[in-house]
Amino acid sequence: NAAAKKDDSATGASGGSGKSFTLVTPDAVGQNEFLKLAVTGIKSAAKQHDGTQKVYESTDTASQQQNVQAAVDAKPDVIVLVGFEFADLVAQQAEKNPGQQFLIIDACTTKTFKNVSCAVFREHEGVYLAGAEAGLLSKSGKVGAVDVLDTPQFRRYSDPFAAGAKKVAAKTQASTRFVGGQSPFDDSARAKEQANTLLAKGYDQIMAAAAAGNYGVFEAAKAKGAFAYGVDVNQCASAPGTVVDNVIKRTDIAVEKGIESVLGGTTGTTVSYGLKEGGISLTGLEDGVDTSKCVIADHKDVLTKVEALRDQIVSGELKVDDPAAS
Amino acid sequence: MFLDSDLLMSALRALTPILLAALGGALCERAGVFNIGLEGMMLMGCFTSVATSWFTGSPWLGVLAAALAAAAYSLILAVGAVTLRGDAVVLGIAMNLLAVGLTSFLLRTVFGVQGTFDDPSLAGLPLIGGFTPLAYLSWAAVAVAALLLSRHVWGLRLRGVGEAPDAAATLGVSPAKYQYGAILLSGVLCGLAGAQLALGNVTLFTENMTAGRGWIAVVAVMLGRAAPLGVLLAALLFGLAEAAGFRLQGLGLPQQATDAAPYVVTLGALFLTTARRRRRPRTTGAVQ
Amino acid sequence: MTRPPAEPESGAGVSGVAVELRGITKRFPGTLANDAVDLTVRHGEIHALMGENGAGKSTLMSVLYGMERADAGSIRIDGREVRFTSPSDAMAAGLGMVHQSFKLFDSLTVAENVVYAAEPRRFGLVDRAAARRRVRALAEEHGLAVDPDARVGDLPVGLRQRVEILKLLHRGARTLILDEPTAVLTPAEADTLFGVLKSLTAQGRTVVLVTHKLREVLEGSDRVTVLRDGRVAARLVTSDTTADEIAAAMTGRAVELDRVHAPGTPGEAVLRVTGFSTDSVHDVDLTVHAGEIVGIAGVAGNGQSELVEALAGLRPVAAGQVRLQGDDVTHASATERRVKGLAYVPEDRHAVGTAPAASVADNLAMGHHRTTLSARGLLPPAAVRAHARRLVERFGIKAATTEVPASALSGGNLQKLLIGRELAHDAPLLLVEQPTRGVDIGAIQNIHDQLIAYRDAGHAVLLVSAELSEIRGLADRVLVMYEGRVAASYTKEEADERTLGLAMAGAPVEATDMNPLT
Amino acid sequence: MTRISGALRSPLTFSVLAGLVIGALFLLGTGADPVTAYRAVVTGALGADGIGSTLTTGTSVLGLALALAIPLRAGLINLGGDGQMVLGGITAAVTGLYSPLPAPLTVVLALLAGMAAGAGYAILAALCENHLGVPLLVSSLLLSYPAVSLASYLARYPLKEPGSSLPQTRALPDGVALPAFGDSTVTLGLVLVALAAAAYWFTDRRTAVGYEIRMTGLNPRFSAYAGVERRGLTLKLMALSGGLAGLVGAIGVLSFPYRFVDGSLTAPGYTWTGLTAALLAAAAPLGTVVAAFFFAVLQVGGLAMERTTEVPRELTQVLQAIVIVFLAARLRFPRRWFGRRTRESEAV
Ligand SMILES: Nc1ncnc2c1ncn2[C@@H]1O[C@H](COP(=O)(O)OP(=O)(O)OP(=O)(O)O)[C@@H](O)[C@H]1O
Ligand SMILES: Nc1ncnc2c1ncn2[C@@H]1O[C@H](COP(=O)(O)OP(=O)(O)OP(=O)(O)O)[C@@H](O)[C@H]1O
Ligand SMILES: [Mg+2]
Ligand SMILES: [Mg+2]
Repeated sequence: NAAAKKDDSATGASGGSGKSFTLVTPDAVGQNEFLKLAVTGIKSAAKQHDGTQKVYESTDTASQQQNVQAAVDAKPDVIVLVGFEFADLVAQQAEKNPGQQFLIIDACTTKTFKNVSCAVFREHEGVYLAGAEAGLLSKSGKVGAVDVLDTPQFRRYSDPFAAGAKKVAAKTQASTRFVGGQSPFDDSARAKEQANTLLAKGYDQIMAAAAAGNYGVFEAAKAKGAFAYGVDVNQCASAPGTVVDNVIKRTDIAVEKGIESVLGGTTGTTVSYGLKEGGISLTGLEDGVDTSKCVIADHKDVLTKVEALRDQIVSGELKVDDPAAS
Repeated sequence: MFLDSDLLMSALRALTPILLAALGGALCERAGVFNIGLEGMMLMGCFTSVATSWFTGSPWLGVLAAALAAAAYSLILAVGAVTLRGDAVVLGIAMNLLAVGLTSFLLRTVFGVQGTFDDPSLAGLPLIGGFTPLAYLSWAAVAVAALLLSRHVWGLRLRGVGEAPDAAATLGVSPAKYQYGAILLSGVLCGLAGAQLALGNVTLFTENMTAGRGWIAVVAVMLGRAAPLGVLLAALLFGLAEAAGFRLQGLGLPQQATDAAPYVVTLGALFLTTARRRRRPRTTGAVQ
Repeated sequence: MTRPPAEPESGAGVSGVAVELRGITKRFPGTLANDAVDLTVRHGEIHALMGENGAGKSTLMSVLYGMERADAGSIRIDGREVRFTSPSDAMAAGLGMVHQSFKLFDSLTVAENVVYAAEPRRFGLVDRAAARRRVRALAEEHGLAVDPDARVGDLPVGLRQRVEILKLLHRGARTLILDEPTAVLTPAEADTLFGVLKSLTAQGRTVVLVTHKLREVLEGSDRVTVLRDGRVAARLVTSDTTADEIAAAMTGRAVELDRVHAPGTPGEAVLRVTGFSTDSVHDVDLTVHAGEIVGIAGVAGNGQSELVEALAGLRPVAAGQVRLQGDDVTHASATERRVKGLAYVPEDRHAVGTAPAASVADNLAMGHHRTTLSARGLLPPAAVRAHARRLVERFGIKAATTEVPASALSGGNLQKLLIGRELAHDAPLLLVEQPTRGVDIGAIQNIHDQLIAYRDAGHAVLLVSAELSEIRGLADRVLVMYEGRVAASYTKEEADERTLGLAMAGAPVEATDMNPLT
Repeated sequence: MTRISGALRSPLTFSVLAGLVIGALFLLGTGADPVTAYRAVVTGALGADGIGSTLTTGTSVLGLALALAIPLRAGLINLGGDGQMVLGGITAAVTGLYSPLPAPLTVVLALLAGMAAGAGYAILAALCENHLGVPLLVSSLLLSYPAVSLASYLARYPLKEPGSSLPQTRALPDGVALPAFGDSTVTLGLVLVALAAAAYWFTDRRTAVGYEIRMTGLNPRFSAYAGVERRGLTLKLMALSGGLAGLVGAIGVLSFPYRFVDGSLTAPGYTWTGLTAALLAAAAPLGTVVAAFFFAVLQVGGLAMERTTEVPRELTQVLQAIVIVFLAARLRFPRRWFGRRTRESEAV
């Protein structure tokens, strides 16, 4: 976002505290809601600390490597990296540059380093609740998910969805499709076709974890009068009447809080964000449901049951299986 | 039976952009121009259709603009290969690269976003009986192209130009003119293919969203021996393989296997057809 | 003759001028192809245009037919001045041209070829039925029988030429230009062609005939214009001239028309072929001895090329045996045969015999690159250059340097390069195809002398040529191929042109006097 | 002197300059300063901070450029570089993970195994052309996809790193890695690729085989007439080509992060960049090296330019394509790339 970036450097130039932060993304930010939130997070951190920030967008492993190197060379106070792609890279750089503070969002290095702080999410908790909504709303008793790829990380968006639905309606059937193909993160046409194969079999609630392909999933669901669930931010406005709810992942909070604690001297720790910490949530469980354009706003009864489940998870009474932990 | 008709629907949707582009490729092939720039022309169509539809609010203007823009883009091949006698293959590869760079660059400078441009208020093509009007157009185009090539004066001359340009020239038929015509038409068809992909199959633009479909179209031209009906069958084969692949995923096959399926099926079909063809040599057709 | 004679008063007793060219000048970079050429062709005559290679005949016809623009000069058709910018203009003015290499679409039918670019239409579509009817009607009218639905690619050469003529007739051409139409025909086919041309002129049409064959001109034409170096060298009335006079006009000196070389002295058999068959050659037996040139005559497409290519190891063998210097090489690869002692000058010097984009030096190295020029797989560039300089000198190849691309050489020089390279192998057996096709007379004599010298050095030569005079001049024995078989075999004395011509046409061996061209 | 003026007037110089000028117009159109942008590219790629990245990227680009140039020299286009490279990578990973040998020997074994896998797969494409009549261009391209899928499957299931969210294999054992220069990302891989380039140059200029390959590229019927056996040559050249692509894959796996990460070999598009470099140089050895380095500079410098000047890096991609378009209009290539197709279009 060239235009937006110019503003950033303008505010950056006026920043006075001398604190500087660099965000490196694994992919182009574009309309990737998850990365957009991370950008929001680093901007507000810069504002809070009256400092400057830069965003380096990567597109592949080679550019990730070069961007991290460039960030390290510039020696900002904190380098924030979003995505599990960076685990190996950060481990390598942290060892070489013990004076540099790193913050990884959504992943962590296998070894712990004094200068690497991590923030991870328990998306599966939120997805589980969305699954419960789906189980309660499904007429056909079939709920499905469309994931980008068959990886443990993406399985977090499908397996708990099925588990949540089965929790509230034991006989629910569940199935998952993967977009795949030559550009799995961008191929909305394939995502749409994958959703269609589920819809054709009578699945009427679809969890959409297809990155840019989500719009394809929504289009497919809308055409068949079925329902879909978004991720990361409120996607209901993309397809009002079709998107039931969203699994919100507050990357911005993780970035802000992470920077805060690194500057406060707490480093080398891993913070996990789930329902309890407010890092994961559903649009339906937040304020402003009624103006969210989400379908769930019309199903207060469902929300009541889901709130009960959430409380059980928060209290630790109910434990959601994490597919990525195996 | 519901499942089967749905498989066919899914295959037909998947094949529409490929079919349109491949028809363009077939026309070029018949005119003696090897066009592997289909992917790039299609991508230009994708971007232009989305940009135009967004700024004018009319998907139809988007379709029109896509056809024009891709046709204009195809002039690179026409001028480079026909007028300047450059190598069509190198030009095609360069056009594919240029289109990726250019559309991504424009995406950032025009829309200020990177990766994907999507907006609920972006107007897509309407569906009639589950298909966009462009899908119906693509089927009609097969029939028209078949008739054109086999029976029409223009088609006869085009085939002559493709086979023996100097012979056509001695009869007062300018090979360059017909080749320009075929290339520009392939541009229009690829533009439509792009519009179908970006405003029909989905309603958004993503960098490199053609994702190899133009290459599949090139293969379809070969497989279908540059005949419209053959191209249709080849595209259908590919569409069915892809749609069936989606279904097989439902049966628990790993995603990687279903990803590879269409290519393996296409390769197999190529083996069979070329093996048969080799027994009876032909003077025309994409495959020697 | 120092200057062109004035336009002769009378032709073959016809009046009116069909085509009149005045002062046509056409310059190509480095060449003045036509230099103020005047040409007058009268209604109803067969007008022969003669000249050596590069004299400017094709260029003049290209100008007349609208394919090239003259730098100066004017064209009148039926007395009206015209200015053609494309062949269509010429066609509209009633001209039609059959090119030396046929301009046909192999995959299309006869009818489609005939009506191409002048199609009968119905609702914008090609009216195929009408096209077929048209072809049948024209064929009947002019005695040019051919199946309108046959694919042109499947037709023999003679029929293809009919298709070319039908094309012109379909367009209503009143003046037909034919560029070397008989180069690929058997004498009998040529005969038929002249019959057709005569009947066309009898109907009032006009024919301009470009040819190298003196006898055809003497038998078949009414008047002759001879070009030399882009200028008109002579205008002759056929009935008042002789072959010697025309030849002298073409070359500017007296020419020994049928040079006969001394016979060779055959030694041991170098090549012995028995029961040899490929997909288009059947059961061929032949032997070539050291110190002997064996000629193979035949109309193009009767298996000569395929035979030679198979002998060179470039085509699969179906049956039979090939012995080279006593060793069985039936299934040896091309390289193995070369190592055993075979060199080969192929027919197509541009597409097969050279890589036009590669340098002269690289072209001269081919075949030598694994033997004399290299050691242990290394090929030092210096050795390649030295080798090239040697051959350029020895064979008088005109090239700016040995590093210029071969495409910069003229056709004659390219042929010298090719023949020089192969002769330099000093191989016991040389296969030569069409060694002088498209080469001018000076170069022809040079090449012929080289081949004779090679033979006299004790090598065996197998020569394939469509030029009967070349075969008769060089060969010690002549084989005639017809439909893939050796149809006849003659000694040098027996091989007169008529006998060969008949055998090439597949006629039974007894003689007839029907051929007007003998 | 004439050599210099000749080089200046060559189509290559013209194309590069034309590309830069058009790129500058683009920049002006978007309100950026071309001089600043181009300076950012150059300093970003060749400055002290960038040269390491440029050489690392250059290793892969040059490796693939050579892989594609070698068959191209004989007029054969291999579009299957991705598949061959990825198979080379995954094979190296398997070897690295399971080899019982000591680490240094395992590295050698992994490199060899990677090359063998790439070569074997490329041979498959050659067999398709030789015996099944599917043009190499198409057979190599189509075969590439299943290979990428297979490697992806192996990385995600049998070889996957337990607990990782990334589709990647387990990390190679300690020491199973190509030695790097200092603490840069540049490894011995660069040396291997440079050696391959030198070998290619030597073969092309000074050996009989190299001569035969060049002549085949210029006129395949000519070399066949002189006894060069085309099928055999296709097979050998494709084996070499695939072997080199496999080597690049193996180098990728044996360098940081010392494992096979699904997609990481193919995503940067080295295959296309390599192919364009080879095409740009008409597959001539030195030209290919220069072109590959030029593209590596553009790629790395483009990213640096985006970091420092707000100009989107896509500009460098546009630049690259424009150079090729201009050059293609002047360049003539061997006739028999696609059977009779090219001949027909050339005959026009
Ligand atoms: N397109 C061209 N460019 C340059 N020179 C040409 C061109 N065409 C012909 N020439 C030259 O013009 C001269 C006349 O050529 P032309 O083809 O008319 O000869 P010709 O008498 O038809 O010979 P042939 O008997 O070989 O057919 C030759 O010297 C030839 O090299
Ligand atoms: N299109 C052209 N452009 C430039 N030069 C040409 C062209 N065509 C022919 N020439 C030149 O004209 C000369 C003769 O060409 P032509 O094609 O007539 O050769 P040829 O008849 O096979 O051989 P030769 O003229 O030696 O008997 C050559 O020097 C050739 O380079
Ligand atoms: Mg000539
Ligand atoms: Mg001529």
